[in-house]
Amino acid sequence: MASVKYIIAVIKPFKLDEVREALAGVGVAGMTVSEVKGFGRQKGQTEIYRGAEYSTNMLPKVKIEVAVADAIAAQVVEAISETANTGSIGDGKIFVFDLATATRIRTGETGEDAL
Amino acid sequence: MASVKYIIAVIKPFKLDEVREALAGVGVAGMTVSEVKGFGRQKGQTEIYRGAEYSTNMLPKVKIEVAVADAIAAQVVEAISETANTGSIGDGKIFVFDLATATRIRTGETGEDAL
Amino acid sequence: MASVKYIIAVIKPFKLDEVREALAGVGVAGMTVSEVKGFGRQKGQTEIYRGAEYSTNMLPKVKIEVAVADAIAAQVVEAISETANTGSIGDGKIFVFDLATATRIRTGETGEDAL
Amino acid sequence: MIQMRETAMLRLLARLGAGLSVLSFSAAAFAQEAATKAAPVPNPGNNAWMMTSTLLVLMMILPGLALFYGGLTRSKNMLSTMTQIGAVACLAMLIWVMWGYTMAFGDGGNGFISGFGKAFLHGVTPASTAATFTSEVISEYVFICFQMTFAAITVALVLGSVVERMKFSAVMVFATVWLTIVYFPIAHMVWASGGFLFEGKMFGTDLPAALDFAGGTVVHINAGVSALVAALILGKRKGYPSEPMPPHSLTLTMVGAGLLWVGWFGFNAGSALEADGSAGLAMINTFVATASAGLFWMLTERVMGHKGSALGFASGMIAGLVAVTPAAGNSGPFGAIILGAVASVVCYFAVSKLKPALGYDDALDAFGVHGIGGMIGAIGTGIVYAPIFGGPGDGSVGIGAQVATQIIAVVVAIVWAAVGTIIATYIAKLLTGLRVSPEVEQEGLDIGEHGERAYN
Amino acid sequence: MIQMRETAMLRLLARLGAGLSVLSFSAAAFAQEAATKAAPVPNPGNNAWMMTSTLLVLMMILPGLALFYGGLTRSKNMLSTMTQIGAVACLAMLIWVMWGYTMAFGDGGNGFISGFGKAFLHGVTPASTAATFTSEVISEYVFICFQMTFAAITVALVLGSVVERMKFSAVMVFATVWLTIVYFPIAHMVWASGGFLFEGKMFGTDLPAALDFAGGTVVHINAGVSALVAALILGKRKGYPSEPMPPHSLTLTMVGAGLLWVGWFGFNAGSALEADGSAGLAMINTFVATASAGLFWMLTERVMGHKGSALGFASGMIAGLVAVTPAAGNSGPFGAIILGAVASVVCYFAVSKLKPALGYDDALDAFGVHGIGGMIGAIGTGIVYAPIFGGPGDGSVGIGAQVATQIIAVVVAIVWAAVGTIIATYIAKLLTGLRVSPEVEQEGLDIGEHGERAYN
Amino acid sequence: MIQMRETAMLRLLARLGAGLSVLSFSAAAFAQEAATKAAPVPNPGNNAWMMTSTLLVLMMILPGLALFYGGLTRSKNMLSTMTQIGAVACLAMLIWVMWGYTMAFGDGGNGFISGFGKAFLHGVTPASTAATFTSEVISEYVFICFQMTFAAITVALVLGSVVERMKFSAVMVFATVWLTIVYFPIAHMVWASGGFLFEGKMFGTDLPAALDFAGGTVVHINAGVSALVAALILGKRKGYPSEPMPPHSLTLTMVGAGLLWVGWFGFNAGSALEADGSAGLAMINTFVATASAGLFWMLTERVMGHKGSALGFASGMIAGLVAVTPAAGNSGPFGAIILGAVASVVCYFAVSKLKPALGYDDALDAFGVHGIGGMIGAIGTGIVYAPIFGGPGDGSVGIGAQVATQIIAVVVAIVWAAVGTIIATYIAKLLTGLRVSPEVEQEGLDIGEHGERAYN
Ligand SMILES: Nc1ncnc2c1ncn2[C@@H]1O[C@H](COP(=O)(O)OP(=O)(O)O)[C@@H](O)[C@H]1O
Ligand SMILES: Nc1ncnc2c1ncn2[C@@H]1O[C@H](COP(=O)(O)OP(=O)(O)O)[C@@H](O)[C@H]1O
Ligand SMILES: Nc1ncnc2c1ncn2[C@@H]1O[C@H](COP(=O)(O)OP(=O)(O)O)[C@@H](O)[C@H]1O
Repeated sequence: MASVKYIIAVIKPFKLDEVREALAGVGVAGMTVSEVKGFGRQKGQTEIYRGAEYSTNMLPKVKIEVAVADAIAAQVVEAISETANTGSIGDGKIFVFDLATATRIRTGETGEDAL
Repeated sequence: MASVKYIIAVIKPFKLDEVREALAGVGVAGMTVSEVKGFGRQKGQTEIYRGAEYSTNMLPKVKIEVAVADAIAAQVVEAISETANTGSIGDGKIFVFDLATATRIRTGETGEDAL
Repeated sequence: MASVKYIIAVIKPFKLDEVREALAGVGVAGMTVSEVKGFGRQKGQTEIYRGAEYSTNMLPKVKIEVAVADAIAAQVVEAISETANTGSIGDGKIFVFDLATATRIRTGETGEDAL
Repeated sequence: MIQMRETAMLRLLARLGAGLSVLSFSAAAFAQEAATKAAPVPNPGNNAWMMTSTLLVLMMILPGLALFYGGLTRSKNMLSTMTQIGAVACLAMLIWVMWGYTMAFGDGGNGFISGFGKAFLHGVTPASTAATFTSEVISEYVFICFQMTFAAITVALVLGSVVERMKFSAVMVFATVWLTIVYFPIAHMVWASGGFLFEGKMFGTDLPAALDFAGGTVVHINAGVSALVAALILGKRKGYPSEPMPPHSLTLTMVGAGLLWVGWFGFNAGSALEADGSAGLAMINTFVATASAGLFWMLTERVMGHKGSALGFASGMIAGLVAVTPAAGNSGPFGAIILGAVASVVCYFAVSKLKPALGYDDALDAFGVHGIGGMIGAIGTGIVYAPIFGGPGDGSVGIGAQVATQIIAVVVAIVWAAVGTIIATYIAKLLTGLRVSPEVEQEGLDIGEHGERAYN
Repeated sequence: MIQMRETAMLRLLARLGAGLSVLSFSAAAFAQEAATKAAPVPNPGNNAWMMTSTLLVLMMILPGLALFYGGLTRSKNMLSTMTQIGAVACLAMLIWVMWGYTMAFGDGGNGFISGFGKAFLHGVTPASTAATFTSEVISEYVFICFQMTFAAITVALVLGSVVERMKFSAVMVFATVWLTIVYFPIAHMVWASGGFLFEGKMFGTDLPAALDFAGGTVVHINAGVSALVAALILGKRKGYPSEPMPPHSLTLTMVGAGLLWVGWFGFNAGSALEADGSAGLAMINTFVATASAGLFWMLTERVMGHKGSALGFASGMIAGLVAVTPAAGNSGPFGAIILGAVASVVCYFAVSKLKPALGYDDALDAFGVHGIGGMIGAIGTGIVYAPIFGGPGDGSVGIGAQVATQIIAVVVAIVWAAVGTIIATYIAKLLTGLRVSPEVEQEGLDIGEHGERAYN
Repeated sequence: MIQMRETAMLRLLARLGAGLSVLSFSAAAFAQEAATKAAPVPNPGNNAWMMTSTLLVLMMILPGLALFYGGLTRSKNMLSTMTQIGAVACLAMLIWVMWGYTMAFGDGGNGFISGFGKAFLHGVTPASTAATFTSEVISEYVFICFQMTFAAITVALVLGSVVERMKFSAVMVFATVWLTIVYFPIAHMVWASGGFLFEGKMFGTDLPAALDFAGGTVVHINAGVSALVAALILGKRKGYPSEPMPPHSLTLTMVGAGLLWVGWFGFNAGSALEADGSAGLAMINTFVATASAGLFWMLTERVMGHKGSALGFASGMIAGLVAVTPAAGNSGPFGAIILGAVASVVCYFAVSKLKPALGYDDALDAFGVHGIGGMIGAIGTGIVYAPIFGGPGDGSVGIGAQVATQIIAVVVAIVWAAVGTIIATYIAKLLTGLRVSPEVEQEGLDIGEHGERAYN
């Protein structure tokens, strides 16, 4: 079976739709998304409640997880970088993993066919 | 130390309890669960608010993360596939990773003993 | 490019701030955090609603994801184990993965420079 | 002279603790009077209080009950629960002005309904008035509105047992039939002059009239029993009881409980039909019975080895409110405190022991709290009413006789409600299928039936 | 003698269905009377009802409208929406006691404002009274409060179209100008004696006075049209309409809708200024028109091939409430039911078809529901008022003539509101920049403008 | 003749601005009258308004205060906060009818309590009445209910400083003792005839009586100071102030603030005990003082270089409501506006500067807002009452003298509340341990003390 890569990308929430379209563009059938809090160089807004000041560096981000065929992994990373890029701090990261196996629960298909 | 696999499964929310029992059945001590939104072949319900129609393909899913000994990894995947399978589109995926190391914070144990 | 490790740690929620400081201490620039539910040896409180008793073993946990340079991976695991450790059941786990590539969306930098 | 006779009789009825106005009667009286003197004018103070009371009851429905019930459901069914409650209430209001009011409080009729002379509010004008329990009157439109809200909330209460699985369309059909064959007749029997239980002397006995100040029987026993029967016909929710179904927001349930308490004074103190001392008595009873019941539920939880819970507190409050409803103007404050405590303890066991034991799925405990609490209240009223228990009764009626009457009223209500509900539910089933598909139940009725999510 | 003449005239005005008190007039009358007899004393019942009504309207604003509107916004703008509503309401109250009340209901003045004789409530004491539509009076302070809440909610309603992007500071400036040049004059024109539309005979015709029982024109058409104009000047929200912007909590919207309904009785039944039969009529109409409208919106959704929705139900309720506002005391219950149904169906198309077609971003449909619904109500009132439709009119005025008047009132309100809003909005733009930065809009106004998050 | 003397004296008391009824006195009067004439009958309008006011205050507690406070806590303590508030309120109601009412407003007694003659409401019937400030009366049951809600909300307010760490059982013990030794005596001193501060001439001076229209001293200073003392004894929340503890739902806090505002009119306008012009004055003051205070807090935030916040707006509203409470019927509208603004600014600094500086953990700022705001209001009332500031005073009492009295009342309240709270808190500590375990505090009191979660 052809091997598969697993890509985790952390992006700015409002970029999600764009990224999804971009991925569809490079033929990615599906993905899994979750809301996360991100901590990094980007500084958050300060909140004040009755004088108690919280300048959290934890910012709302969206985490995308997508498994893709080796063949298109590079393209996918490319596509995400381009669409999620605003040029300002906090755009996020893309991490790529090697996947041992991928399985589609419904059919039991594995590898690329599972995606 | 014997090596360990890390399994990520995305399933339909209402299947969680069944899957958990199945895993307990094959001797999995614990797991980590999170609510995610899934995007794939399965189409979501359309929502309409005062005529504004949103047919989101983002569906509520549950993500299970479980680290298991190599030895039983196959069984675990098997168990999940069987119990999470409804035969209808959207049942989800199972992804298996090789793990470099696993550590139990409380004891510092590593590898299988950490699970 | 120097290779990178990806660390997933599941800890008790109230330990998050401490852990974050500890990581900053070993020079970790950023991380991604999400709220998860954990299932394991630790038993949850029972809830009762009008006589219906639910003793969920699903406990609120926090999942930290952090990519770090190979060089400091061990230190990071160390730092997390120490700060997140309360000695009581449920302290959580640390999982370490090898990363194929890491990319900073804003700059396109890869590897260590992406972190 | 005529006026005097009327007043005297009204006083009598009042003393009998009769729940509500004797509109048809007074309307008749007007006729006679017309010749002799000008129609009486409502005191603005009484009209003001009755309008306020009417709005308090509306607030009990939306947002009150919608929040109390909605918070107890799973978030995927929140909007369905709120919308079903709101929509049946609206439907009830429309039906009320068409054929409900005349069936319950129209002129003429028999012991079970009062005819159709006032269908579509025939003959009612801003100048029309309804008699109270003294020689005072209030605007008939106000009385109609006040009673309208009672019909609306009662049918909404029934839904507590069937939410999370009953079709919206089925709810609408059910409500239409149920109001017509169950609610209007029972309201007439208990509250309208000529009513079977209002007049007393049931079945040729010389038992006194039933005491139901604000609707323990008409509203709560009626709704509770109907809820149980409907739930039995409808069947359990998928996954009940194995799968956990914790309330999605006890915060909202607590808010709802608070609003229900506030609104309930419209129910209870409003049922005096005047802003007088009797309303004041009903008010203080509605305070202390509820306070006592809320605390006693938590206490019972402690005694049973659990933690005192927020939901327990809220449930107790409602149980106390239900129990004090028939007793509001028919008890002293300390009788009310006892009544609330007893109802609270009994309802605790009903919902947390009896229900699991029998295994029916009364989703939000409409029967366990309103049905059971209503029965405790109805029968208890026969006791606390007595002067020796600090009640306002004059002792002319023995406790035994009064309790006998109360029991008869309870039984009549149970039987009538059960039979009527069976009919209404099966008609709904025939026309709509009654229950949503398993997929919809799985996904939630919000998205499945209404195409929306409560939270985004 | 004087008294009689006054009463007679007041009755006349009342019959003309004139919306509200004729304070200046009666104040004048007092002067005359002073010599001859002691000032009249308010009946506590009427004062009580008017105070209750005043509070009901306050409840409509905060929490009512804040929840209804807030639930429809995205969570990142929840606090901004609630705070803008609360703050403009507060501002309106302060302005009202300074120069608003005197401009709308002071003594003297012309057809468009009534002068500044009562600026800073000059001369008002706890003993001062305001006339009602009969020979009764209520405390002037109570009347001032009652009217104050109308001004406050009207300006808050306007915000419905501009939330999620308009600066807080801009809102405050806008409100100050808008109340002064739009609301106070229109309120005077329609409701105060001497008012252009209140007196009838507009433009030298001999048309009757405009019927606006509780503010269909003054409040809803006015707010709705202003909202549309302001939204057009302000521009669309970033991402509208491509990006999905589902309501963040329909639960809260439903709660808000419920509170709006309850509070609206203060609006409608309170506008009778007394706890009398006319208030009773306004009350029953406010029940049935709303019930009918709520159900008809869901029905329309079904007919259009969609699911009946919770938001549809809530939207219908509001549409019905808006439409019945001018008709509250000017219609029979069944006229009100029809009116509610018609308004509901028309508003459905306005928000779900017209708005997308024209492409403006009336974020929460302030125009689609209040503007359109208000027009249906204003014109429809001219019809349902007629006795042949069960209305309280005495038939002395032809339907045609009355409808003509209503249309004139609508047109005048539209033009006046549009022009005034353009002025107010551009002044706000000049002083504050009007709109938040794209970053703030992106991040949400809660954090960007208030430094807080609604949920943590 | 007797009647005349009574009325005259009552007028006098009223003019002195004395906060509340002189029940015992009038009760005494009845005795005398009994012989000569029939007992007076309440005007339904006044009864209606007082019942409405009573419910408004209940709404302030549940859901009002429960939401305002609950929204400010962390979600893990939401139910605990709401339940503690609800349960102490219920407890207070039961205690009130047992020994509270008689201690505060019974007949006889001395300057500090009025004896136990009315323990368990001995002798009260639906026909009993309580005198107002004129020759009118209201039903005694209604007066009892009205005052009952004051006791209930005051003890609930105290909890604002101790939530998120105090045991439920400790709260119940504390409330029982605190009401008995702190609230009832202070209420008697300030509001009941014979009361130490109600009669004036404290310490042999010939100072006037204290002005406290609706409870600035009895409710707010009392609750605020007690809250501070209790918080100091209890200690800080784990992690305070290092760990961030943002409000879990400012949405709910805003809703609570809105309901508190609406309900507060029951407090303030209700304290007129009649639906008269004085109630109207109290009403308008409660509108404008609050409006002014809400906006001024935001303004202060701006001036201090921050963003105007939603929580600031809500906090300002409450500060204004607190400050206008003693002044409601004792000030002109513009005096009230000033008072609200001043209180708002001072409270801003109290909560955002003073508290951090001193480092105590008054979790929800019960002291910072109610304590400080109450003092500003109490002393300020002595000023705005004067006719030269547009107040209703007749100028017979010098500002200096009145302010002196106000200060004495404040000091007495502070000392009494502090001492009583120390006693009550230590008794609670003795019997229950006072504070939850660190684990429970960590996990949250909802699950730890009540076995539930607010949100699932
Ligand atoms: N070392 C890391 N491991 C995992 N996630 C990270 C790491 N560093 C940053 N992130 C994620 O990427 C987001 C953006 O990073 P940040 O340093 O703020 O800006 P940039 O991506 O432009 O460098 C953070 O909010 C966090 O979610
Ligand atoms: N390429 C992918 N990478 C990561 N997750 C995916 C991917 N494709 C699908 N998923 C997840 O699996 C879920 C089910 O996939 P879907 O295509 O809808 O049905 P099926 O699993 O039957 O093929 C999706 O909702 C998504 O959460
Ligand atoms: N096999 C596993 N795979 C993934 N996560 C796990 C696994 N076992 C436990 N966890 C996570 O670690 C948390 C703590 O584990 P638990 O067994 O309760 O205590 P301890 O970490 O002390 O052994 C769990 O709540 C769960 O989130």
